[in-house]
Amino acid sequence: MGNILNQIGIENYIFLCVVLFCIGIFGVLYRRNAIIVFMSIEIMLNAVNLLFVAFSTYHQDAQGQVFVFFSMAVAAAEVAVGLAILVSIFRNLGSISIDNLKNLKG
Amino acid sequence: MEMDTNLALVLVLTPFLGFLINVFLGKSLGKTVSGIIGTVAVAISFIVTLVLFNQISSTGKAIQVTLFEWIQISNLKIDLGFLLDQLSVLWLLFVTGIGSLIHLYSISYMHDDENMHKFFSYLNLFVFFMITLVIGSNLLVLFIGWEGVGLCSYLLIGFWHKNQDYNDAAKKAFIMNRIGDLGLLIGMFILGYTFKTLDYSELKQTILTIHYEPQIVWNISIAALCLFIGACGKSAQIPLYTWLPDAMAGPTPVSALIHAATMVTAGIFMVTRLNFVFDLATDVQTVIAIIGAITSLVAATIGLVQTDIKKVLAYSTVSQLGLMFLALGFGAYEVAVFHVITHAFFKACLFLGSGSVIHGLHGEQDMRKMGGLRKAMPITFWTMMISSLAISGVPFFSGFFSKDEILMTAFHHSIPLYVIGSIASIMTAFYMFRLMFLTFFKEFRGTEEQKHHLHESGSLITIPLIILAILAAFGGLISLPGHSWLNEYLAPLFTKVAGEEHHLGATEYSLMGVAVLGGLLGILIAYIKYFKQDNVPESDENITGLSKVLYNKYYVDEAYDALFVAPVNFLSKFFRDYIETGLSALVFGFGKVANEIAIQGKRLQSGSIGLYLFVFVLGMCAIISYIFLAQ
Amino acid sequence: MNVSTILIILLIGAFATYFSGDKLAPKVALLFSLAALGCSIVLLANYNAGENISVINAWITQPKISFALNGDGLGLAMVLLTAALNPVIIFSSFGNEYKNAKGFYALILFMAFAMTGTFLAADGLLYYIFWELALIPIYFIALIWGNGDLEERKKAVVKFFIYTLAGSLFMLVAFIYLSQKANGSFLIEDLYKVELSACEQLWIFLAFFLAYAIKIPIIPFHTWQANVYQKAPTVGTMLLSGIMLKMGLYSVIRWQLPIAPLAAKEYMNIFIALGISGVIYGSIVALRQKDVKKLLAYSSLAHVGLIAAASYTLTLDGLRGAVLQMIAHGFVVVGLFYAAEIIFRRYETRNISEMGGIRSQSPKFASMFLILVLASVALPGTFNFVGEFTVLYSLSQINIWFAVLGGSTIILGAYYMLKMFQNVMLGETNPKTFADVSVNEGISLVVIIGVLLFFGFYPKPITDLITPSLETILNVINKN
Amino acid sequence: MNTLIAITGLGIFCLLFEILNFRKGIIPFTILGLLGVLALNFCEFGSTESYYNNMIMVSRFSTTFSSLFIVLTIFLVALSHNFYENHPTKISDFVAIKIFLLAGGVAMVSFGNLAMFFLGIEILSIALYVLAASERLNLKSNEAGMKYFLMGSFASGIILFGICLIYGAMGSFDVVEISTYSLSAELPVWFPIGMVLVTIGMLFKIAAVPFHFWAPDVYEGSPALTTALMSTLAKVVAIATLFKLISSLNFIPSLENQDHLSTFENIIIFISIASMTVGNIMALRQANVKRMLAFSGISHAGFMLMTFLTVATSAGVLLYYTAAYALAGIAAFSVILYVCKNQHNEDITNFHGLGKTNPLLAAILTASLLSMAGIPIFSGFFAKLFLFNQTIQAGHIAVVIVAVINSIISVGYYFKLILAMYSKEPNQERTGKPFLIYAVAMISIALNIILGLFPSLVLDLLN
Repeated sequence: MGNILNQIGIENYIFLCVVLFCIGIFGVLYRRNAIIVFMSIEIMLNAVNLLFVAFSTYHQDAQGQVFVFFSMAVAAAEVAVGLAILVSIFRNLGSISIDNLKNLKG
Repeated sequence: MEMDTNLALVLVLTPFLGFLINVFLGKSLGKTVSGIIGTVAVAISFIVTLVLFNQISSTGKAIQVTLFEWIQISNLKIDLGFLLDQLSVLWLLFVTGIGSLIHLYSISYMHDDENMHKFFSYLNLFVFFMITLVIGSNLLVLFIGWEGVGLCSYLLIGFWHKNQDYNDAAKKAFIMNRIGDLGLLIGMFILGYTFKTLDYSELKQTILTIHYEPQIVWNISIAALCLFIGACGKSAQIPLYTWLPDAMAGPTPVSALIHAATMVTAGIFMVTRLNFVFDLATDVQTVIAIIGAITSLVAATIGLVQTDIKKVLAYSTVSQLGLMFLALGFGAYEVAVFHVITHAFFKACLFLGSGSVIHGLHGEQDMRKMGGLRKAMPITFWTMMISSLAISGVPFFSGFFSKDEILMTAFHHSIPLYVIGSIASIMTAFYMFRLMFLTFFKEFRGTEEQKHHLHESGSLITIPLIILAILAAFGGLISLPGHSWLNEYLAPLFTKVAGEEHHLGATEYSLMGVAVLGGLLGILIAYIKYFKQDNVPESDENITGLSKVLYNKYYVDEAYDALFVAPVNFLSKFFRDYIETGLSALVFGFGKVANEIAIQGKRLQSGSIGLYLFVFVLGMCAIISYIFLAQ
Repeated sequence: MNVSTILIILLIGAFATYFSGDKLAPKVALLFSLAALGCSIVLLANYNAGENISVINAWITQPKISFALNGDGLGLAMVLLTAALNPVIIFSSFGNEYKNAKGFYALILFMAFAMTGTFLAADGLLYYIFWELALIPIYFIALIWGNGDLEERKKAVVKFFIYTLAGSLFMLVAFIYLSQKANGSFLIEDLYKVELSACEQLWIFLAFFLAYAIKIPIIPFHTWQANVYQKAPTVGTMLLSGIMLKMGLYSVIRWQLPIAPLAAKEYMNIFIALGISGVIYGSIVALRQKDVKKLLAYSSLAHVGLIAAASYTLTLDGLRGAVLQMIAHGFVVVGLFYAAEIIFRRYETRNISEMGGIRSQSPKFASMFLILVLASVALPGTFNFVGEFTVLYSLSQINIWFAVLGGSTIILGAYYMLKMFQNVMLGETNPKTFADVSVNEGISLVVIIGVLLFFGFYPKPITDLITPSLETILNVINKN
Repeated sequence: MNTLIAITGLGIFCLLFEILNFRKGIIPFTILGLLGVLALNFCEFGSTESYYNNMIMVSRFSTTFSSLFIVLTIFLVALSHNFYENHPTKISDFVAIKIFLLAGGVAMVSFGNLAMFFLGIEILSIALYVLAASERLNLKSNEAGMKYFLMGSFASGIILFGICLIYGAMGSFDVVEISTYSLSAELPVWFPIGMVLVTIGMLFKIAAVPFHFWAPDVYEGSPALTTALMSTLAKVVAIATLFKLISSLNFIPSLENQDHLSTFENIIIFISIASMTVGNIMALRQANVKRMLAFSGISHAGFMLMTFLTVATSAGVLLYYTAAYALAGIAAFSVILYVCKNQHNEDITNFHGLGKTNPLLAAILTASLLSMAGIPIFSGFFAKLFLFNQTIQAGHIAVVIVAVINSIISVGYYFKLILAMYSKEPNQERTGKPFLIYAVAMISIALNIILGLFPSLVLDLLN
C-alpha cells in the first residue's frame, strides 16, 4: 500500500478529492432538484471519505478508515431524515424543486 | 449699636409688615382700614427716619448694621447689612415723608377701586424695597431694592391688569429696567474682582488707598460706565427712557411716588453713593453729563406738545432727571441731590394735583377737554401753580435755587451743555404753564355732565397737596447759595472738597438773571399762546410737521421695535421653525438611514437556498484565500 | 445609619406601592417619599455631626466593582433635592386620576431610587447602573401615562430613550477604559488617580460629554427635550426637569471634570461657549412657544446651559453657583410645571393663546404663579438670584463677555416669562371658570415658594454643606 | 461521562413511556430526570478525566457548559407540555428528541476526539432537522426543515472535510495529540486549512454572517418551541463547541507560529462586526417576532465571537454571556409561546396590549428584552460589560465602539415589541394562565436577574 502511495503521492489524492468535493459543491449550487442536491452532498461526503482512506494509508493508521464508517452511518441517517422531509414537502407541494421553497424570506 | 440695629429693622420691616397685613387680611379688613394700615406703616418708618436723622446730623458718623452673611463668593463675601449715613437718611427722609403723604392721598383717591388693599400692599412693598435700596450697606443689597422697586413699579403700572395695554407698559418698564440691571450687575462684577469687595465703605477704603495701574483705572472706567447704564435704566435716561412716559398707565399716586419722586431718582442715588468710583472715571463723567443734557432737551421738546396731562409731567420728569445727571456729570453730587429733593417736592405735588384734576373729571386726562378748573378746584389750582412756579425756576421757589445751581455748575464746566440745559429749562417753564393755562383757565371744554360734577377733591387729597406745595415753595432753603446747609451735611460723603461754594460774584448773579428771564420768557410765551390767543392743541389727526414728530416722541418707540424687538422675534420664529425641526430631523435621520438599509437588506434575504449556499461558499473562499493566499 | 438606608427605603417603597393596589398607591408612595425625606434629613444631621455615612462593599471581584456609596456634602445636597422634590411631585399628582395608579407611583419611587443612587454612587459602574436605571421608569411614565397623540408620543419617547442611551453607552466605554488604566478598579478614588495623556483625556472627556450633553441637555443635543416635556405627564416632566437634568450637571462636576481635568482646562472656553449659546438660544426659542410646557422646556434649556457653563469654569464659584442654581432651578421649574398642570386641570389646554384673565378669577394662584415666574427670572431675594449671581460672577472671572452674554438671560428671561405671564394670567376675565386653587395644590406651591424665598435670603446652610466637597473636587482637578 | 450516559438513558426511557402509554408522566419524569442529571453533572464538577481512550474528556469547561445546557433543556421540556397538549401522540417523541439533542450537545462540549465531536454535531443537527420540520402538514415548517437540512448537511460536509484535512496533517483525531503536534514548528498547511473549514462549519451553526442566511427563515418556519431551542440551546452549544475546539487544539498558538494570527483575528473581527451590524439592522424592519429574534440572535453571535479575540482568558465571559443570553431568550420565548399559542403567525400585532391583559408576562418579556439590549441589573448588561472589558484589555477598542453602536441600534427593535405591548389596545382576549409557562418564564428571568446581581457566581467558574 504505502509504496503505491509513494509512487503516486498523497498530493494527487488530495487534488482528486478536492476536485470531487468541488463537483459536489457545484452540484449543490446549480441543481434545483432536491434529490440531485442530496446526491451532490453525498458526493462531497464521499470525496471526504476517500481522502480519509488515503490519509489513513498515508499515516499507516486505521483511525481514518474507522472514521469513514462513522461518516457513512451519519450520512445515511441524515439522508433518511432529509428524504422524509422531502416526502412531506412533495405531499404538500407536489414538487421537489427547491426553487419552490421561497415562502420564508425578507 | 443694638439700638441702631433695631431701629434699622423697624425702619425696614414696618412697611413690609404693612404689606403682609394688606396682602393676607386686606380684603377682610375693608378698604379704609387697609389704607390706614398702609399709611401708618410708612409713617412709622418716617418717624424712625426722623430719629435717625437727628442722631446722625448730631453725631455726624454713619451707622453700619450687619445682619448676617448672605452670599459666599470665594474672594468676596457679601453680607446682608445696612449703612445709615447722611446720604441714605436724607434720601429716606423724603422717600418715607412723601411716601406717607401719597399713601394718605391714595386712601381717598383709590377708594372706588375694588382692589384697594392690593394697591396699598404694593405701595408698602415698594417703600420697603426703596428703603432697602437706600440703606443697603453694599451694592448687592442695593440691587435687591433696585430690582424690588422695579417689580413694584411693574405691579403698579399694570395695576388695572384687565387692560393689556397697561400690562404691555408694565412689561416694557420691567424689561427696560432689566437691561439697565444687567449693566449694573456687570459693573458689580468688575468692581468685585478688581477690589475684592462690594461693600461701600470697604470699597471706598480700597479705592482711596490703592495705587493705580492702568489696568485698574481701565476697569474702574468700564465699571463706572456699566453702573451708569444701570442708572440710565432706572432713571429713564437716553437710551432707556421710553418706559417712563408709558408708565403713566398706572394710577396717579403711583406716578407721583414712583415715577417722579423716589424710584426714578435711584440712579442718581447710586451714582452719588459711588461718587468715589465715578470721580476716577472722568471720561465716563463727561458721557454722563452729555447724556443728561441731551435727555433733558429731548424730553423737554417732546413735552412741549403732549396733550395728556400726565404725559407732560412724565416728560418733564425725564428732562429734570436729565438735568440732575448733568450735575452728576460734573461731579457736583450735592447739587444733583439738592435738585432731587426739590424736584421730589414739586413734581409729587404736580402729579397729585393732576391726579386730583383727573379724579374730578372722572378719569379724563386729555388737557384739550379741560380748562377753567380754577374756580372749581381752587386748592388744587394754587398748589399746582406754586409747584409750576417752582419747576419753572421763578425766584425764591425751591426749583429756582436747585436748577440755578445746576446751570451754574454747567456754566463753570462747559458752555454748550449749559446752553442746552438752559434751553431745556425755558421749555420746561413753557410747557408747565401751557399745562396750567389749558387746565385751569378759560372755560371748561369737557362734556356737560362732567362740568356738572366738577368739585374740589376731599381733604385727604388736598392736605398732601398743600403740604407738598409748602415744601415746593420753601424747600430751597436747605441749600441757599452762599452758605448751604445741605453741602455741609453731605460733605463727609465726598472724597474731594464738596462743590466749591459759589461765592456769589457778578457771573453768578448774571447767570441767575438769565435763568430767571428764561423762565419768565417761557411762561410769557405760554401766556400769549394759550391765554391771550387761547388756542387749543389740535386733535391728533391734524397735528402736522415738526410738532407731529414731537407728538410721536421722535418715533423712538417705533425705532426700538424695528431695531431690537422685531429681530429677536424673527430669530425666535426662525429658530423654532427651522433650526429646531432641522436638528430633530438630523437625529431621526440616523434611524431613517438604518431603516432604509434594512429595507434594502430584506431583498438579499430572498429565501432562495441557492443564493444562500452561494454566499456561503463565497464567504468560505474569501476567508481561506484571505488567510492563505494573501501572502 | 448610612446612605444606603435611603435607597432601601425608596426601593421597598416602590414595591410596597405596587402591591398596595390602585386605591392606596398614592398615599403609600407619599408616605415612603416622606420617609425618605426624613431619612435624608437625619443623614444630613449625622453628616454635619461628622459621622461617616459612606458605604463601601466589594461586589464583583473581576473586574473590581464595588458597591460604594459616597455620602459627602455634594451628594447629600443632591439627595436632599431629590428627597424634597419627590413628595412634592407625588403630592402634586393627587389632583389627577391615573389608570393603573399602582404602577405609576411605583415607577416614580423607583425612579427616585435610581436617581438617588446616581447621586450617591462612588463607583463608576454602580453609578452607571443607577444612571441607566433612572431612564427606564421615565420611559414608561412618559409612554403610558403621557398625553397627546400616541404615535407622536412614541416617537418622542423612543427618541429620548435611544438618544440618551446612546450617549451613556459611550460613557460606559470610557469607564471601562479608565478602569483598565486603574488596573481593573472602578472606584472613584482610583479613577481620580489615573494618569492619562492629554489625548486620552480628550477622548474620555468627549465620551462623558456626549452622555451629559444629551442628558442636561446642552445644545445641539437638546432636540429630545421639548417634545418629551410636552408629551410626558406633568409628574414625569417634573421628575425630568427637576431632578434628572441635575443628574447630568452633577455628573459633570463629580465625574467628568476631575477625571479629565487637562481636557477640561484645555477646551474650557469651547464648552463654556456652548453652554452660553444654549442660554441665548433657549431664551430666544422660548419667546415664540405656543405650549406652556414647551416654553418652560426651553426656559430650562437656557438655565441649565448657564449652569453647565458655570461648572466648566473650574472655579470654586462656578461649581458652587452651579450647584446652588441646580437646586434652585429644580424647585422653581417643578413649581412652574405644576402651575401649568393646575391650569390644565381647569382649562383642559396647554395652549397659551387659549388662556388669559386668570388673575381676576383666582388672584391667589396668580400671585403664586408670579412669584415662581420672578424666581425663575432670578429676582433678588429668591434662591435663583443667589445661584445666578454666583454663576455669572464666576463666568465674569473667566471672561467678562461670557458674563455679559450669559447675563442676557436676565433680559430675555424676563421678556419671555413676563410675556407668558401676561398672556396666561392677565387681561380680560376669562369666560371659562377657573376654580380657585385647592388646598392640596396650594400646599405644594407654598412649600416650593417657601424654600425659594428662605434660601434666597439665607443660602448659607447649603453653601456650607457643599463647599468642602467641591473644594476636594477642585483639588483633584488642580492636582497636576 | 456519566452525564452523557444518563441523558441518553433518559431519552430512551421517554420513548419507553410512550410504549407503556404513560404520557401524563413524561414531562414531570423527564424534568425530574434532568434534575438528577444536573446533580450528577455537579458531582463530576471540577474533576478532569478522560474516558474510552480520550473519546470523552470531562473538564471544568465541559461540565459547566453541560450544566447550562441541561438547565436550558429543563426549561424547554417544561415548555413543551403546553406546546404539544393539542397533539399528545407527538409528545414523547419530541421530548425524547430534545433529550437526545442535549446528549449531542454534551458530547460536543466534552469531546476528546474529533470523531466524538463530529458525532455530537450530527446528533444535534439531525435532531434539529426533525424538530424544524416536525409540523408535517405545515408547509412553512417543511420548508424550514428542508432549508436547514440542505444547508446543514452542506455545512457538515465542510466540517467533515476540515476534520479530514486535520487528520491528514496530524495523523490523529485525538485532541491531546493534535494539540501537542500543533505547537511544533513546521506544520503542513492542511492543518490550518482544516481548522478554518471546521470553524466555518461551526460559524454556520451559530449563524454568523455570511453563513447566517438560514437562521431567519428556519426560525420563522419551524414551530415556536423549536425556534426557542435553536436560538438558545443550539446556539449556545455551537459557540461553546467552537470555543473549545479552537482553544483545546491550540489553534491560536499554532497560527502564531506561522504568523497567521493577525489575519485570523481580522477575520474574527470582521465576522463579529458584520454579524452584529447585519443582525441588528435587519431586525429593525421585521414584523415577525421569531424572525426578529433570529436576527437579534445573529447579532448576539457577533458579540459572542468577540470572545475569540481573547481565547486564553475569556471562557468565563463566554459562559456568562451565553447564560445571560439563553436565559433571556427562554423567558422571551416562553411568553411568545403563550401569546402565539393559537395564532397562525408570530406577528408583533399579537402582542398588542399584553401589558393590560397579562401584566406579569409583559413585564417578563420586557425584562428579557432589556436584558438582551444590555440595560443594567439584567445580566445582559454585565455580559456586555465583561465582554467589552475583555476586548478593550486585548486592545481592540474599535470593535467595542462598533459593538456599542450596535447595541444602540438593537434598542430600536427591542423597544418596538415593548411599545406594542404597552401602548396598543389589546386586540384579543388571552385566557388561561398555564402554570408551566409562567413558572419557566419567572424562573428564567429570576435567574437572569440573579446572575446580574451576583455575576461572580458564574463568572468565576471558568476563571
